[in-house]
Amino acid sequence: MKTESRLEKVLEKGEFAVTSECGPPRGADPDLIRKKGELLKGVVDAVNVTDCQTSVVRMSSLSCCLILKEMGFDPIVQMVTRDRNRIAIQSDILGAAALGINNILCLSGDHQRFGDHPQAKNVYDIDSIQLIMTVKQMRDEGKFLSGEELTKVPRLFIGAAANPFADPFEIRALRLAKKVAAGAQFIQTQCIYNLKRFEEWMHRVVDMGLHEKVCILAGVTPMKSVGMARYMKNMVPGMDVPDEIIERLKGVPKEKQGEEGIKICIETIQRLREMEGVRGVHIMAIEWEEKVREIAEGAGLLPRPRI
Amino acid sequence: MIVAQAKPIEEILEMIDKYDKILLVGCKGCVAVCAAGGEKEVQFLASAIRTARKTQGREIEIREVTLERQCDPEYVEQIRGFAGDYQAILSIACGVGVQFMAEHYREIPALPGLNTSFMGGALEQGVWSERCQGCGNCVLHLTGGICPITRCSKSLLNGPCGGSSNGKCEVDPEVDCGWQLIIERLKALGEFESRFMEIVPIKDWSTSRDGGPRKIVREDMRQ
Amino acid sequence: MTGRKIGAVMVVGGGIGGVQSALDLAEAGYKVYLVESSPSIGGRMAQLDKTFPTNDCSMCILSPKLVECGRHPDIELLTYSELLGLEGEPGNFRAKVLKHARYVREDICTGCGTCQQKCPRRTASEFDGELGERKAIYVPYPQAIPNVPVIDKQICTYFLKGKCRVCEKVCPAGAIDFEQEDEELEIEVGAVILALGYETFDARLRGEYGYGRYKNVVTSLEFERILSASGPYRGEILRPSDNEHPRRIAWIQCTGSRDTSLGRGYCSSVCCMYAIKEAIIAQEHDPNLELTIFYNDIRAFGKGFEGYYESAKKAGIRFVKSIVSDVKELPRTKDLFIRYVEDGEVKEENFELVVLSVGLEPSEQTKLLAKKLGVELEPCGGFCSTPFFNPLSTTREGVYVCGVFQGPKDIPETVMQASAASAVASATISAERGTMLQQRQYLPEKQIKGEKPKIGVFVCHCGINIAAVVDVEAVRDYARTLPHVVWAEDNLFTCAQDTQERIKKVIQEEGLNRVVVAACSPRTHEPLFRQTLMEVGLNPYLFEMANIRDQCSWVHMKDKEGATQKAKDLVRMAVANAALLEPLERERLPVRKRALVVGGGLAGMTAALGFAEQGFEVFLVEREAELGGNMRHIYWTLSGEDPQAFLEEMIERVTTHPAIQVITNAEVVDHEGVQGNFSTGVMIAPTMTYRKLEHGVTVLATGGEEYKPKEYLYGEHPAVLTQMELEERIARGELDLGELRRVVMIQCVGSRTEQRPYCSRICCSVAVKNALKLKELAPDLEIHVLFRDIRTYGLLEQYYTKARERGVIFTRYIPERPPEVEAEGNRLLVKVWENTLKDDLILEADLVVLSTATLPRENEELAAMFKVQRTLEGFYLEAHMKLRPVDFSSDGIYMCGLAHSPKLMDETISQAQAAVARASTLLAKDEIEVGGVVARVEPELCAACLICVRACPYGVPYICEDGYSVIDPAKCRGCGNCAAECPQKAIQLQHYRDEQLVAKVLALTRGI
Amino acid sequence: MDYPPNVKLIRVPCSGRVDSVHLIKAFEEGMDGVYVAGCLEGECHFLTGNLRAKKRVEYVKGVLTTLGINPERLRMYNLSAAMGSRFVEIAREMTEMIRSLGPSPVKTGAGREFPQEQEEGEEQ
Repeated sequence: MKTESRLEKVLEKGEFAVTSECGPPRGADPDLIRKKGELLKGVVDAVNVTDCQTSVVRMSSLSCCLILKEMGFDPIVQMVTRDRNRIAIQSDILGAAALGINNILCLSGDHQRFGDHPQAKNVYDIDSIQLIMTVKQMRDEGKFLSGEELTKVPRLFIGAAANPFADPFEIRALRLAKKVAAGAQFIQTQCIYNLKRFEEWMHRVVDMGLHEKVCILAGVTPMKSVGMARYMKNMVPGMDVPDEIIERLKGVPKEKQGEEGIKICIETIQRLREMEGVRGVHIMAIEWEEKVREIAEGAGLLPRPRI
Repeated sequence: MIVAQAKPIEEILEMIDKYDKILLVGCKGCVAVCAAGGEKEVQFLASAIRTARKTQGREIEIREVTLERQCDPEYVEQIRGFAGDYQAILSIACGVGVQFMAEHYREIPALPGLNTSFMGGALEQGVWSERCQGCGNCVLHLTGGICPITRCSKSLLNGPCGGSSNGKCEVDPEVDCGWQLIIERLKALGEFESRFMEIVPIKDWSTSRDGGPRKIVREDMRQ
Repeated sequence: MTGRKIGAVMVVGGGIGGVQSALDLAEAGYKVYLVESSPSIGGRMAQLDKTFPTNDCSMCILSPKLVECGRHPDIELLTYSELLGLEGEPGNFRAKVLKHARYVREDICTGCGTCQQKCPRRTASEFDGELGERKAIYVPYPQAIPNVPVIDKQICTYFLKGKCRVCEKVCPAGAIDFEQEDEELEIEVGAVILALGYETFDARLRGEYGYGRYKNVVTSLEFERILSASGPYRGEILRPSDNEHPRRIAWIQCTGSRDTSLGRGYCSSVCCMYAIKEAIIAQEHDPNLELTIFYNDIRAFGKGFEGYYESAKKAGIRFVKSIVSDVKELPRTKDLFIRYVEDGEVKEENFELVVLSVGLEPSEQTKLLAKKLGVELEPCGGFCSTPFFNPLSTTREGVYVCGVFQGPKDIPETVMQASAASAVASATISAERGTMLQQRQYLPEKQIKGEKPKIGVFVCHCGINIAAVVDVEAVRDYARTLPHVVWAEDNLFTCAQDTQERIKKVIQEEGLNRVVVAACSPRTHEPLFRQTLMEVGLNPYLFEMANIRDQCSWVHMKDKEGATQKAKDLVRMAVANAALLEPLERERLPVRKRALVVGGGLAGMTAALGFAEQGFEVFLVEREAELGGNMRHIYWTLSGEDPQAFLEEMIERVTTHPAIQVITNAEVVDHEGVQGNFSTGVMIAPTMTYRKLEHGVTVLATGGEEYKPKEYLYGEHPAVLTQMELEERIARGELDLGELRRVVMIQCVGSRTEQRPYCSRICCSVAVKNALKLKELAPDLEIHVLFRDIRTYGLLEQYYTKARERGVIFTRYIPERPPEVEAEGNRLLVKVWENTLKDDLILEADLVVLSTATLPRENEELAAMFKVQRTLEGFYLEAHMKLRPVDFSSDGIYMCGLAHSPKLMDETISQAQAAVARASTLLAKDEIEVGGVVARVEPELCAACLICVRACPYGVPYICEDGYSVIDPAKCRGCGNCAAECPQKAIQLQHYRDEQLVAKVLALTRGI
Repeated sequence: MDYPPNVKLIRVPCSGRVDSVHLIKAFEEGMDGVYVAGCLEGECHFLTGNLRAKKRVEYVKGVLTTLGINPERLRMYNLSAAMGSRFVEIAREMTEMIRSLGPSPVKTGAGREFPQEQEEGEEQ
């Protein structure tokens, strides 16, 4: 089923898509999200809104999506299975569709252990793949998980995440296949620093023909400093930062490291663009949204096509 | 077995602060096996409580008993003769035992001396690890005999999340990634190809605790 | 020989050597006659205060052995007796023994001591080095065995003047018999062991030291008595002239040793160590003493000795390398004025007491007896002649020797040889094993179940060891007030044999069912008392000791009141525990009469042959392809034997003996079981075949190896060799002796260093041996030996003398400035600091020979497998340094050879034979008792949790089919770890049950 | 070789026989100090008994802390049978330490002698 998703349309046209993300504020101020939105205007085809990322409480993804929608964006609502059982999830899916949200990214979510409420009880009634199936079943079959019919189907472009760098490596492409089989239409990957490893993964994906069944948007995140690079390498599970990146950042004075990070990011996008099966790029400039434009520009992704 | 561990003694002392005559009841079942609630722990805890009270200049009388099990009424009834002589029953059984005490001796407060932790087994002397959550609907035949519900921090049923790193879980580098274990095991069994790609459908949790307090009735045995 | 053989051995001499031989023989199934010329057994060791290097109380560790000897049904004590002659042939001798009249009937005397008290006639006590007194009727010392007095006819008023007979009047038993006459006995024995011991050098012969003229010059043996708590000064260090505390004490070494002018060209081997020990003990008595030892070389060559010597130096004991030329008494003060030469300078010093470290020598009577028996003596010192490779045999077949009579040696070596002699002596009559034994008489075990505890308490004075500090009577009276105590008494020596009789009597008369002895350490004395209980039918575990000596009187000397109170506390705790004691069951297990010997060198082969000759089967397991070990590289000995010929013959005997299975190319890979029932797995190359060997005892003879040095250009310059390499080259004719002008030997390479703080014992004599060999082959060759102390102990000293006579140049170096070796083309330059000349000596050498350390062969894994302990240096650690020198502390496992410590070949042979003797005491038994202090599971309580299974260091517990833990009492070692961890308290370690340990705490805190 | 007579010994075949219950009982009974004397590490006659004893001592020290009793009153020492002077040293050291701490609060009933704050090292 075709949706109203701009992202879907861009991809359909065979354009190299650009997405980015907005982290919602830790407060009830809508202007903060609007401010972030301003920075991305005309730069992206769609924008993700994270769902209490790293298990830290923030404004709900759906609410922020609505604010961005009002600003003319095509938001992607992110939904984790950590905090909602199947009842809440289905209810939110209906709500999102009703509010004109066209995209959903299905995630299991970070464990709450390292969030701001480690004492919380998690839910995990269903997992991310089952969430994809849920959206697909509601949209394409018009049925709730219980099998009962629903009155108006939620027309959502279904996305999922993939981490080519997590272990065990050999199942990573297979897991993507599972997500595709479950109904994922676009994939946003974990941020890529190790191009070699990513290429390897992409080869497998292409070999399996998955790139034809799903649109893969490669994730990138600019490094602000060598400190950030080290942190990502050592502290973030499933993140693969090669030593060359660290060395390269170390090679420039501190005040120039951000600039160098952006340079690396741009080069990465250029390389990714060359790869078979890569259909777009997902730029996650964490708390650095003002640089997304510079990166897109640098990578020659602007202006964005009109739909 | 049910694995439990001693509550911090301060907490127990606070719980029994207003009493000066208590019955300390151990259990020879699971908690004895996991060295939390057997006869030895009864003796140790009783002595520790008396020691603490002596430092406060207050005597306490503690009767020490260890029952065969605290989860069977017949055993629980074995203290009937003298339970009434005490102001409280401090049970160092699992939560089941404490509740059975409470149910059988309605007029005496039943206090927990342990924190009941999980169902698991011993990895080695002094190390116990969780293996089962009692979901009531076992899928181990699908997952190489390793439980994704218990062993995966997110109870994922369709493979590891992106936080799996070097075989360890994102939650704790000491914790094995359950899915890594499952994958290795499936491969060893030659079942990986057939099992892994199959999407496991959404689980029916109604047999689990989510379905409300559970009960098993064997009509053929019932009297 | 075709004649009938007799399963009995006569041991002549009742010192520690004779006692050990007697015990080993009797335990191995032979009847023993122990002949001792003095009134009681115990010998010299009984006179000593403490022993080096562990500072154990000599009498205390000896006494249990004496009692055991005294009460053993198969040992017949013939004290106050002498062997007159021997007729017949090996295997069947007739020994004539003269038993002197004691004038006291041994069968009637109760040892009450009244006669000694009342006897009016006094004389100097020989036992106390004539510093104290005894009576005409006397027992030499309180723990003497037998505890039957003897009347000294030479001074007895009745015998001299025809009247008195006070003793007869006061003897309650009527045991005095003035009519008694000397008796001549004829005894049939299969073999004879001479353990004739020694007497000390008569210091009067060194007139310049003034012994005999100056009261404050004493011999070292007299000083032992001065130190002893039971000695003439009751353990206070006083000097004879005025009974004042001396402040400055000097020891003069080598008095009557290493002195050819006095016909004593040998080293007495023990004096350096006993002098150091006496100094250390004296310092413990009074830290302010100024102690000086004048020595020639410090010969600290035994196991643990070098460390002991070092600790003495650290403790501030002064060592002066000098020969004292004379001692003069200052007439007014009776202090002593010593003149000596140090570093070429004459020095003078005053001392308040001088101790002469007198040498050891066979007595005139010993030499006389040897002559009568046709036993040849060494020209040097008159010690018994023995073949080098058969150090326990005399020149008369069937007559064996051990101890100092064979050559000067210390207690452990005497004990080793004594055991060894018992092995070789009995080997010839092993077919007669068990034919002359008496069954030990035990009353049937009394059932005490259901009886209330009836406890008897025996409080020991230990002479004055306890009584001088603790009010023993008060403790006794207090014991009477304790619950369940129905009897309490005090004894002068509770361990004495007569007290054992008394305890038995009290048990029977008072119906005791528990016994508490408040005395010394259970470690040394518990077996003795348990035996006593068994003899009257009480289970041996109904016994408890309160250690009011080591834990009380000895350590609270300055607080008598506190000590007495503590003794009461300890007795109260013991009584509380005793009330809870239960009889423990023991199980009988058959013994596998087969030995496993690991290591096929000289030690292992000797042991294997020893077992075979005893009639036991042997597995001899060797890691390498051929037997022989280090001995393959030894080509001559100091005394001129041919080791290679001997080795060849020995290998032939070992490999062809029907009782020996030689397994070469084999590695031990596993081991399990308990004494009497071991099983050991070996992997045999090259096929890697696994074989399980089942055996009753194990001997570890895994050997040692020469240290390959990193020092002195070894391995870099071709002319730097080790002694073993030198020997090999000479033997193979690979050395062009004509080309050599100067050879320099360097001693202590890798020994006595920080890394390896022990002395390797053999290197000095090996250097002397090879120096003499070189001199023999090339008399003009110049040989230098650079040394720290030359340690040619015992009769080896002769060869050191000989080497000097042949022109070998010995130069001392000091460890702070060791020699340096430099290469200059083909030549070597050796530089050594000469401390007397205060200058460097530079020697151009054609050959530098390093006397390197002896290391234990890699044995860490093996030790772990057999669960035996090792010293820090990696040598095997014996159960007791002094009295159990070949036993491991794990039962049924024994050691010998270089793996125990460095030693010469004859010493290795002795030790291997000793291991055979010790192991044979076990193999001779058909079954052994196991159990006793073991963990017991109460199945009802067991939760089958497996915690015990995991906690046991030996993997003994298992969960049985019925779902509870089972602990096999035959395998349990009794550590109690399982009991401590059992979450259900279902396991109790017998004899150390929770209830008992808690009872002790309660008794301590709550009083009665 | 002298030490204060207030030290009394309870003999066990191996320090590994000593159970946490024995240790806590001794304190319950009002002992001012308790120490376990085991073989040198690596030289346990029963292989590992002394290491187990050490862990139990550590555990009970933790419990004493929560009970308000100074954990220094309980110690583990390792020495060999040949180390008589070390034994004396330990007996003196222990006695002096107890003297400085004063009588056990079990006997005085004077409440915690050991402040709560110092429990930080404790897990959870």
